[in-house]
Amino acid sequence: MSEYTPRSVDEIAKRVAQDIDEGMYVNLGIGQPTKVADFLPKDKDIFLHSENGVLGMGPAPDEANQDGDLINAGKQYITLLEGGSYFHHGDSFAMIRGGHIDLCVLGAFEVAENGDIANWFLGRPKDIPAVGGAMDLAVGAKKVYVIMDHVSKNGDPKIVETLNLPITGERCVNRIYTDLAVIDVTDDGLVVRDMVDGLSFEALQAKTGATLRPA
Amino acid sequence: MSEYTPRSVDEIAKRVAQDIDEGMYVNLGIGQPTKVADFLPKDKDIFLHSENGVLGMGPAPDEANQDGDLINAGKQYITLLEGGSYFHHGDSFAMIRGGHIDLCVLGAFEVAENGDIANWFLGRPKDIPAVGGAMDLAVGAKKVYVIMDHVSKNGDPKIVETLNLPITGERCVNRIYTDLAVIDVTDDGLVVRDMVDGLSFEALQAKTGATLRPA
Amino acid sequence: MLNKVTATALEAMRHVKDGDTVLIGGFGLAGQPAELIDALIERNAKELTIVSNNAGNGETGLALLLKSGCVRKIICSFPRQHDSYIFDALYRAGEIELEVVPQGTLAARIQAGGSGLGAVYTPTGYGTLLTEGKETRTIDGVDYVLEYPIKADVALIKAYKGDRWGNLTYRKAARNFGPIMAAASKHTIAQVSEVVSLGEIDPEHVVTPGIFVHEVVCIEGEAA
Amino acid sequence: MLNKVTATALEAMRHVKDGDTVLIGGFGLAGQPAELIDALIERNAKELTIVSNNAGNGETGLALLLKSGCVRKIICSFPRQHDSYIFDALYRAGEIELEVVPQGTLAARIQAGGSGLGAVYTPTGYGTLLTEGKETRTIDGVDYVLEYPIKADVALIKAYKGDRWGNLTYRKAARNFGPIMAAASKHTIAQVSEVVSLGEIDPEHVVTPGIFVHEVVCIEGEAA
Repeated sequence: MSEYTPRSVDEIAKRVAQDIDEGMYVNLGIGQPTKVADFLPKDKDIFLHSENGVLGMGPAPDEANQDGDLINAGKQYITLLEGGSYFHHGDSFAMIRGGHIDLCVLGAFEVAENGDIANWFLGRPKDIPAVGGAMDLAVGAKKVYVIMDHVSKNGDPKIVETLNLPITGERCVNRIYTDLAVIDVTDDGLVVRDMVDGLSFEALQAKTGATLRPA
Repeated sequence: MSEYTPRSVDEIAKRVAQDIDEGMYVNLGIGQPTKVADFLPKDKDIFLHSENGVLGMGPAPDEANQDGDLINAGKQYITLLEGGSYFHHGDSFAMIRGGHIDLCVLGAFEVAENGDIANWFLGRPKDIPAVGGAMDLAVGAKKVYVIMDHVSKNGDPKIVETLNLPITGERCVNRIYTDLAVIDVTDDGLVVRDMVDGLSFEALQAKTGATLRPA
Repeated sequence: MLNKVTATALEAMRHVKDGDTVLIGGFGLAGQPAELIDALIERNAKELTIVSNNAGNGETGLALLLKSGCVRKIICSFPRQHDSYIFDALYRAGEIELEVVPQGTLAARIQAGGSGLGAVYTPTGYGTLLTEGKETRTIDGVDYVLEYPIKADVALIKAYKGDRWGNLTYRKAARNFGPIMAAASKHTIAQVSEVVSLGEIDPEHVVTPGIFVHEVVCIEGEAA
Repeated sequence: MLNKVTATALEAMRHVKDGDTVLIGGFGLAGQPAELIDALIERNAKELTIVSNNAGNGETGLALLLKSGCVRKIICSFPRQHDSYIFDALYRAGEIELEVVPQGTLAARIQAGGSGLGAVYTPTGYGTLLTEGKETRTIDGVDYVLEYPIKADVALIKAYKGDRWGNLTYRKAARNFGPIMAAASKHTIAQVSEVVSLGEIDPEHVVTPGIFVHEVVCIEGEAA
């Protein structure tokens, strides 16, 4: 088995950022997806949307400029770019549900080979359900990209034939970015677009719970 | 038969205005109902709504201050009071359909004894159907008052047992102001609240196509 | 740098195709995007379905569009006005199809289209000629009609100020259908009286965020 | 002269009754009407159903309201936060009922309530645990869930400026649920940082027209 280095959190975020074009309206989910913002090209107009009524999010403010009324969906302090706007939750989810968001980047617990995603609830007896905007983003955005580790901490595949965990949205994921590979969800199944150097297709398949195809 | 003088258009409008309290949100329909605005007490805050996205309509402007962007639902030039506001058609009809308009005053071709109203379409072969906001106002306003002549130009009653003309809204009229009387539509039928001087109840009943009751 | 400002109204029409559904803003003449409509006439796409509150006045704007023969069908709440003689003649001659929709239902259907709802139950028009044959349901003792979304290929609206990201403000009652039509269309073209720098419109005062707008055309000398 | 300005937050609570449904604005702490919530706790009405995006943070505002024992049920999209320990404990002890609603469905249901729609078909949540048992329908090839309106007895929201007719503006992302909750309630109470003269809010910049607002309470020293 050959040597390879998994992509770091930053490297994955950078890899996603490469696939975002000028003029796109993008919602970055809470957690790891938020990091994608740090790697977007500064010379291109890319519009970041936040569920809580903000379009045109800028970088995090320094401490002196934090404003409790200006936060993102993850409740982190943000800034607004010139040309940004505020609106209410009805309008914000009209943007999402109405198909106006070009791309949403989400974290996930599991993705199935047909694009089903589970990212809202582990469903263990002690867990309290909480969904936020996850289900709206999954069904509403024109494209859904997922960032997640290729396997769980126990080594179990997170890309599976059918979901084991409660579903967030049916057949909505278009692409999966893991620490090992970038995989498209297509009508012909899961297609590997790229892999980390030194990893063989067979080794990647072995860590994946559904059948992969080379590009 | 005793002598009586039918109420003039202005007298009817003034009579309606007497029944409008401070703080009410009111939509005045196109035509005769618009006249009610002229008789509202100047010292009370009464809010006039127009379907095309205006709340807080003021009196008509003089010719020098007419503005093509500031019209009412009848496409007449209007003004806006201090404290008024503009909004889009979605919000404007949310106000209507959502029950936020306290009172709507409409013209009508016919009103039935159960409160059904016909005011949008005569339905003759040559007529072109056009409804505007009439159906929304009829079902949405908390109260619907109607202003109309007591009988048609042919002398036919316009207050009837059941409508002859295409319906606008079911069981929505609360009160009818005619040139002869003010009549409430109640669960116990049509109740005459007042009549012009010199007109007998029997004479009013003779001009009415449904059974009246004294107050 | 993204710039949604398009030089001419005609250029903005390049995406309009035969058979398109086109939303046109305005209530009477207020908010009617007259110059965009002129350009649409020049574009000469055929078999259009037009959605607008009225069916045109006199011999301008929407009325001229109908006269041009480009329109197969119009969906509106109030076609008949004192000076809607062009529409009236076409309708009586059977040369245009008409769908009359209560004004609030027109708004609700456009909003449903823009916000991704599959259908809505509205009380308006229940039991009337305009909802004959439509599905109904009684919910909590109130009778409702099931109404389906209106989505369009193109929207033509008239705003007041716009910037290169497509943010818009409106002027007085000319706002009317503009914001909801912008959201319900695949391609929204806004004519404005003034193009302003990014940030000049206060983010609190943006009425239509740029996400709903694809092209901004400045019509000179049109300011209030 | 109509004046919707009420002197104190507690006075504004006089209409709240046992068993009421109360909409409470805010997303996390932004836009949460903390002083109105404090007054609601003091009012001590019982068996309330609360509709709010979250279920409270730390030991303030909404969290304190839950702790007060006045709340029978909460409808929200995201109850679990890092500092939502008061809710978490009540929920695990079975002392509060929870209805989790996807955030956009929460908004859509509140909007349906405010705009008089009987129900709406939304694609969100189709096929998930959160819509189990709900009516569904396929429209134009897309699967939708039928969702019913949320209407309330009282709404408590936080705005920025308000006038005596109840017109409101908001501040940045604190706008969130305020405007749609104001419209969905029989009695809307807004706390503002400043009461301004009639006309001081430009009619183009009014976000919530006074028709949706019944009482305005000025909270001193709260400006940004």
